[in-house]
Amino acid sequence: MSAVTPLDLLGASILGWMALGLGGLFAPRRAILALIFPAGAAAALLVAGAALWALGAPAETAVLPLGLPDLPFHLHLDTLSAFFLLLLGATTVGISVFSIGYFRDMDRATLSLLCLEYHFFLAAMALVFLADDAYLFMVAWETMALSSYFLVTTDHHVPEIRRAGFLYLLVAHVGAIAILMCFGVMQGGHGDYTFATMRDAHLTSFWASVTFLLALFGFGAKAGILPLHIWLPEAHPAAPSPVSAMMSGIMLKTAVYGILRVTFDLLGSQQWWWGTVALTLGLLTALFGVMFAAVQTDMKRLLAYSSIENIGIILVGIGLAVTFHAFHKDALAALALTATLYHALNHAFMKGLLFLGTGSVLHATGERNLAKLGGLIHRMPKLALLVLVGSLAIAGLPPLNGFVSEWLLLQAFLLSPGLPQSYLNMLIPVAAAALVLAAALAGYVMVKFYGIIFLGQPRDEKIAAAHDIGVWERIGLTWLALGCILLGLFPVFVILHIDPVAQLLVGHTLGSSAAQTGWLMLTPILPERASYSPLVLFLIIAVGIFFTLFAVKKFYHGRLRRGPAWDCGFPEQTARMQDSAEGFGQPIRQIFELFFGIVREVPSPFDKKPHYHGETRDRLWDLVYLPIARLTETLSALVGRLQHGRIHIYLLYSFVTLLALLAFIR
Amino acid sequence: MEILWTLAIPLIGGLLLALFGGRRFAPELNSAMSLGTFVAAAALTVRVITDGPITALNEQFFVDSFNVFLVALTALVGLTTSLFSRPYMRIEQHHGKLSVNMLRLYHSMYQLFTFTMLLALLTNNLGIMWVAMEAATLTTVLLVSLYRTPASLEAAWKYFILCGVGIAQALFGTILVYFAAEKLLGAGGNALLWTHLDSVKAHLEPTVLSLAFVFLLVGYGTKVGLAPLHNWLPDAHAEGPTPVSAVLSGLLLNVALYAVMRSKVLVDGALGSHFAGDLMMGFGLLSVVMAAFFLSRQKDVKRMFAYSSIEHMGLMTFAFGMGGPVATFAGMLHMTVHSLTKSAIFFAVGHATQKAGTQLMENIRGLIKTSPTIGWGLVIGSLAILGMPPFGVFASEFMIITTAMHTYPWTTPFLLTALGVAFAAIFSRVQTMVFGETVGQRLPHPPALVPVFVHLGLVLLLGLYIPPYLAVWYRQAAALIG
Amino acid sequence: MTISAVLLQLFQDTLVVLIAPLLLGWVNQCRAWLQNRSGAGVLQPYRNLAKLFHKDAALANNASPLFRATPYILFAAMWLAAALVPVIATDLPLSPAVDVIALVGIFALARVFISLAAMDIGTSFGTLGARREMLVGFLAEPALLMVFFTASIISQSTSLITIVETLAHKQFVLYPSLAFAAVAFVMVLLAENARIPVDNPSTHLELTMIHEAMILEYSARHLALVEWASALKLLAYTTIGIALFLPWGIAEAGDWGALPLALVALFVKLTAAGASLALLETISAKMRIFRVPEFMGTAFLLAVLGMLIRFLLGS
Amino acid sequence: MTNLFGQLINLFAALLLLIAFAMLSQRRVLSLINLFAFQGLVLSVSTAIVAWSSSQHHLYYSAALTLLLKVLVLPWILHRLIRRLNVKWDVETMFNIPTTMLVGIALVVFAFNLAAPISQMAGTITKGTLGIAMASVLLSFLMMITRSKAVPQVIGFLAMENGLFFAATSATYGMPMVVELGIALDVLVGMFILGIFFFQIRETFDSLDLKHMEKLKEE
Repeated sequence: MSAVTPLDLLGASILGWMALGLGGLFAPRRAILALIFPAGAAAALLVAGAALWALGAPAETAVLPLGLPDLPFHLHLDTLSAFFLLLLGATTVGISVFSIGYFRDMDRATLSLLCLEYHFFLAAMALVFLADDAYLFMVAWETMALSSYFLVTTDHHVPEIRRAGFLYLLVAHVGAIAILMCFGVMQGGHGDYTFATMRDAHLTSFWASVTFLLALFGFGAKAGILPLHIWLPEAHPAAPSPVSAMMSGIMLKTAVYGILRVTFDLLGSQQWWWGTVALTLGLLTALFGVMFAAVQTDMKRLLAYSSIENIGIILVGIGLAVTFHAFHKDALAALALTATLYHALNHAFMKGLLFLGTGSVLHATGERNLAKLGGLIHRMPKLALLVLVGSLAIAGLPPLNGFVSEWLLLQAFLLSPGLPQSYLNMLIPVAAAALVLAAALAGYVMVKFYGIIFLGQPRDEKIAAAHDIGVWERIGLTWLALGCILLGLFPVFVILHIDPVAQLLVGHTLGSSAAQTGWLMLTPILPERASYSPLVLFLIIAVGIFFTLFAVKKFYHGRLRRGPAWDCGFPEQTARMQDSAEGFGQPIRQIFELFFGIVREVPSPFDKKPHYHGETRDRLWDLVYLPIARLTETLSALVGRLQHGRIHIYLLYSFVTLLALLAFIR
Repeated sequence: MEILWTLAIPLIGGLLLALFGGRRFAPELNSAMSLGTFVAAAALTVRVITDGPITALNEQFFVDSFNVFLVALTALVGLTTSLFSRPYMRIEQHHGKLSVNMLRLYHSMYQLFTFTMLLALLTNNLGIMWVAMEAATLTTVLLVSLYRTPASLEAAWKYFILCGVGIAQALFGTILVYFAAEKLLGAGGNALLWTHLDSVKAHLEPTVLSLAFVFLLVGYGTKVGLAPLHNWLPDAHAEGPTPVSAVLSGLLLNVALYAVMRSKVLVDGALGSHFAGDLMMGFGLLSVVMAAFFLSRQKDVKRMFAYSSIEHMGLMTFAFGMGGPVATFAGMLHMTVHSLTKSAIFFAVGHATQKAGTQLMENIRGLIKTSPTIGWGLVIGSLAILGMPPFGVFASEFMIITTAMHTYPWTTPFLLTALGVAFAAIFSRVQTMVFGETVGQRLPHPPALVPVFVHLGLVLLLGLYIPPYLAVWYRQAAALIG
Repeated sequence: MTISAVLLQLFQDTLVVLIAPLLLGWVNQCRAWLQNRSGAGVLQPYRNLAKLFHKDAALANNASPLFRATPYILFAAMWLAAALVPVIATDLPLSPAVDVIALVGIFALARVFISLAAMDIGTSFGTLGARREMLVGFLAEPALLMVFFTASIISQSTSLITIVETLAHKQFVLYPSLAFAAVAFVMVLLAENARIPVDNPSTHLELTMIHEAMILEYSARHLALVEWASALKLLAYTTIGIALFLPWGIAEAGDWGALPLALVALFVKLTAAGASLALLETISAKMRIFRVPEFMGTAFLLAVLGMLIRFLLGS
Repeated sequence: MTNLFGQLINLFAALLLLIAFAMLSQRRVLSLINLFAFQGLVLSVSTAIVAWSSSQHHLYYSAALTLLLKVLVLPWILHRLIRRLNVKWDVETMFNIPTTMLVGIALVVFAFNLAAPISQMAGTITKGTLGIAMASVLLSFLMMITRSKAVPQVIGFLAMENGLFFAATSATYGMPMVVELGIALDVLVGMFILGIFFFQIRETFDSLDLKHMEKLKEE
């Protein structure tokens, strides 16, 4: 029995977070900024460290003296939890440090509430990963939802934000009930809700499938899987940027964790068609997300849709893993699973970085609308550089991290042939194609995102006043950017750390084969089948660049003139004539027209005040949600009729009820 | 002995306040009396938990862990409500809604109402229980019609007639039970004593008992507010003074459900089938679903929370109907947390409506801005009642839903729909009330929010940690009512 | 990895850099001939580069560092791409670092950078070009990957070396799936290298131009690097095509005797490829920009079809 | 001897049912009240007979109580009320009388064969009366539904009380005394409260017509 275990450290930092949050209620403004958020970041660092340690260590469990009488809170720290805790901690460090600078000019009342909710949010997410019984899991889960709801509605005097918050909490709650039911199926019936007993419970294939689908629905609601995604593009932009970063980067992953936990850990065995369902849903989600991201004109909405896309990709990975595991191709399952987890980790860093970046832009310019931004690379060069890293990473370009996970996933696809199901073999190449399409579109989106915000000329006067980020923001962003780069350059190490998780879930690992030719070269199965070495690639390019630079410097006189850009002989070029965000999305809108509900009002040539308005609406809203709302309306109208106001009618109800019951027992 | 005190103090209080109820110190006297009641009840509780069930006055009174827990709850909520009603009623008087006589009536009836409920809980005699329930109806009728407005009169009238008729059915049921029992226990008093009935329940005539249960269920069910017998409930809650709404929701419904449970025990014993349970599950489910859809049309805040009470009573009935240790435990936990939460909500709502000068929700805005305590009280209370962890309501709903999912899966889609709809309905409205820009004037007296946060604190505690003795207590009770 | 392999790698690196403009020149020359023009001669691209390298660079006022860095990145990336395709011999020590997927990634990287650079100045032309380039790109990229996948499913590998070895040195099999892939690949090649019918390298007509619109603001050395990079890109694509579809004659690992033959073979193939490319360009007409998605979509579908056929027929 | 009593009680039971029907069909408030008083009388007499026949002495008290309360006090209160409120108008019903009667007959049949199995096991000499009691309860329920004014509704309520009481005495030789007292008290208090109510309703709506009290509803 060693003196201190990872679980102790984790528990300590979770308690620390809660204490900090409560402290925020009483601390003065300066103290919140100067002490509490840094301390929170430190705790996050501790979490990351402990999780890293736990990835190597054997699983631990603990029982708290809290909870229901038969059911004290059970904690369980296995490698799966550890991996996601690592994700949580590592990302949070950057975000918390960033927040120190970001919230600097917020008034005390708001700030202290925000501090409370922020740290409880963190603690709740950590507990979600640690929970080992249904009750604690649900408590943590809903606390997470609740605190994030309050974070989203931080400036609640804006009606849209209130609406967004409500939508979010509603979807979250319905999802939570579904999760609850899924646990209800798995519990033995003797009121024992620990995960341990759920693992032992043997379900018939029907009930197992019900459980899986309930889990997919419940967690999908949190993850933003089609068609439960509607809250996401509303809520994420509404929140303050660090919060958006946490929700997109970390909270969505809790749903991934939940699906993995239920599918692989709690339900011992899978059925192959579950995988197909997940795969299809994932692809639809990914394509949908990236398509809508391409046509957004609000930078945070754009990022939110891109989150939907990435969740879709992750779900695809899960689907593959399930399929393979169901067919007992554990090596392939391990590959797909590793790709999935890797992508989850990457997305946490990339999306965190980007959302924080947009936060800084918002802070500096007060503008979220892409149509007003532009040219910030001159005003905010440091930010521009850091965000560039994030954009390239999320566009899935080598040698950064986004590419590695997509590469692994594609490998999993390519190695799939030879599944017993023939039409699965048909489906999978098409799926691969769709996935690649999504990834390529992500590139389009990111060029739009970065180009419109940072490049070109400012589209609005007030942008000129923008100031670059302060030191805290820079540290936070740099942390995340470094994460993106390192995760991209040293995949073998990452995979070696993911291995214990794969071992736990599918009983097979990648590391042995992945590292067989040394840490430099990533070879998932065999060197001659596939190999990729981002570091080498990076070095070659670097060498190439420097060589070229050197050569040019050597042989070239290096004279340089500055002048105005070429105006094509048209003298009065203004910044307004640049391509707008909407214009940039136009080709996509045209190609995938039938997926968008497009509303446009175009001015006639004779308008005195020509005004153009265009928006692309989410078809699913009209196709799914409005009908549900209307149905509820009509039903409640019908029910409302019963409350008729006439006492005779009421008496008649009682009378009829009585007679009916009497007749019934007769 | 404690029993006598528990009953005597509110009775005396009622008589005293009938005399001095209009004086300036009357609210304090009222609170003092409730405090006395609470102390006596606490003593009684301690004794029962330590010594087990007791009977008194040659078995006319009987206390086991099931009803003592309701006694304690009743006394507690009675106390906090009286504390809340001090400033509330003063403000009402200040707004000129109440005359001195009305105030006197209010205070006296408040105590008598407490008395009748405690009597209904403590008595061992099903007949007396019926009498007490009827008396509780009468007292609350006066309380509901306190303001003498057309609306309140109409509400009170409906309340009186519907519950009177319902209760009459319950009496018929009681007669039938007696009719079945006297063959075994002989005519005279004993045949209605629950302890004796319980001892011979296995031999009671099944057909009679099933008939009796129908009448009892319809009778007491009317007071529980089970759909479609619930129609009096929203009116009474919305039109009466807020403290009364609080005790109606928090206590009266529980007591009625208690009566149903007592009869269920007998019937189960006699029939040995799940007949009673099935009926209760049916009614419960119907109430939950109907209430949810009613909820999404509400404009009046108190009315809305009244419907939410219907929903939750339905949930409890459903849980008790399912039976089994977990579900019954959950049902009783839900009784506790619902009373606490709902009364807390009504406290907050009371002051909110006084601030806004209306009960219409679209005219209540930005509470968090004007008075953060009321606002947060309302938000947290609503989230708790909507079954958000880490509050106790979630704990019970957790057990209910999981058990239902395992035992009666077909019911869960209804529950899912109902809970979802109810959430959307309530939360969307609460959100607009507490957030956003503000309206509303200052209150002439400082609002009493200690009760709110005491209740919510307890509910939070029950969500995270149920003290062992409480658990033991619940389990004993659950074992008693199967 | 042996010293000989390292030498071979260095040799290929230098070779590609040097012959890239030559291929471009050859294609242009063929086009000139096909259009009954005498043409500027195959060495014209070298002259252009030299000229550009002597000019003074003119830079727009609000050009950012990104704008100036891009040509170098572009050049390095394309150079890497061209250098890693095993087109002479299959034991390139650096080739395992980049498999086909990574290769596509590198092309994407270059594309993103040039588009960003194009948007940097903030003229309407630049952004327009960038948009069109990305439009072409996001459709071409999957198509290219599908082509590669078809090949790599045949060879059970995504590493270029293994693919080439399988296709070149296993016993000869006819792969109908590869035929589809080949057609798709050619279409992608045309699109990606800004050739007719997708783009026209030899006009500056704003209605149609894509690549030229992006590099409108570049001058002198930057422009030279960009042009050179696109020449390298063309070479890279051509060699990839060769490696995939006519791999015969590529020397096996360690087989030094085969090298000269391989070199000759390479030059023959390149010549043929360049000529046929020119032919293709001449006989087809530039299409409207909005038709491009259909064109690329066709390529994409063909590639997927090839893959499906591979699964279906196992051939 | 006993079966004579039995016949007597059955006779009274039949009388009770008859009165219930009469009330159901009665249009005038005054005569409703008289019918109610008469019903109380029948009730107390039958109770007395049961007491005599089965020498259950406490039943005498309840008979006396019934006499006092239901024959004297309540009718007296009601009379005073309607005089003070001068509401001697005819009672228009929701449905026309014949329909109501038909429904009533159906109810009686229903109640009878509901009570049939139970009456078999009734140990008292008064088997069969349980069905009648139940029938009269249901009938007064029906009456409450069909009457559109406040006062008749209350009378229906009291009549229901009577039916219950009859069930108690006939089927079970009466409830324990304490319970009966409690019930009587409740009825009395209830009646008072109702009396107060009538005046309040009257002064608020200046009518006792229930159609003024249909404001509270879901629109």
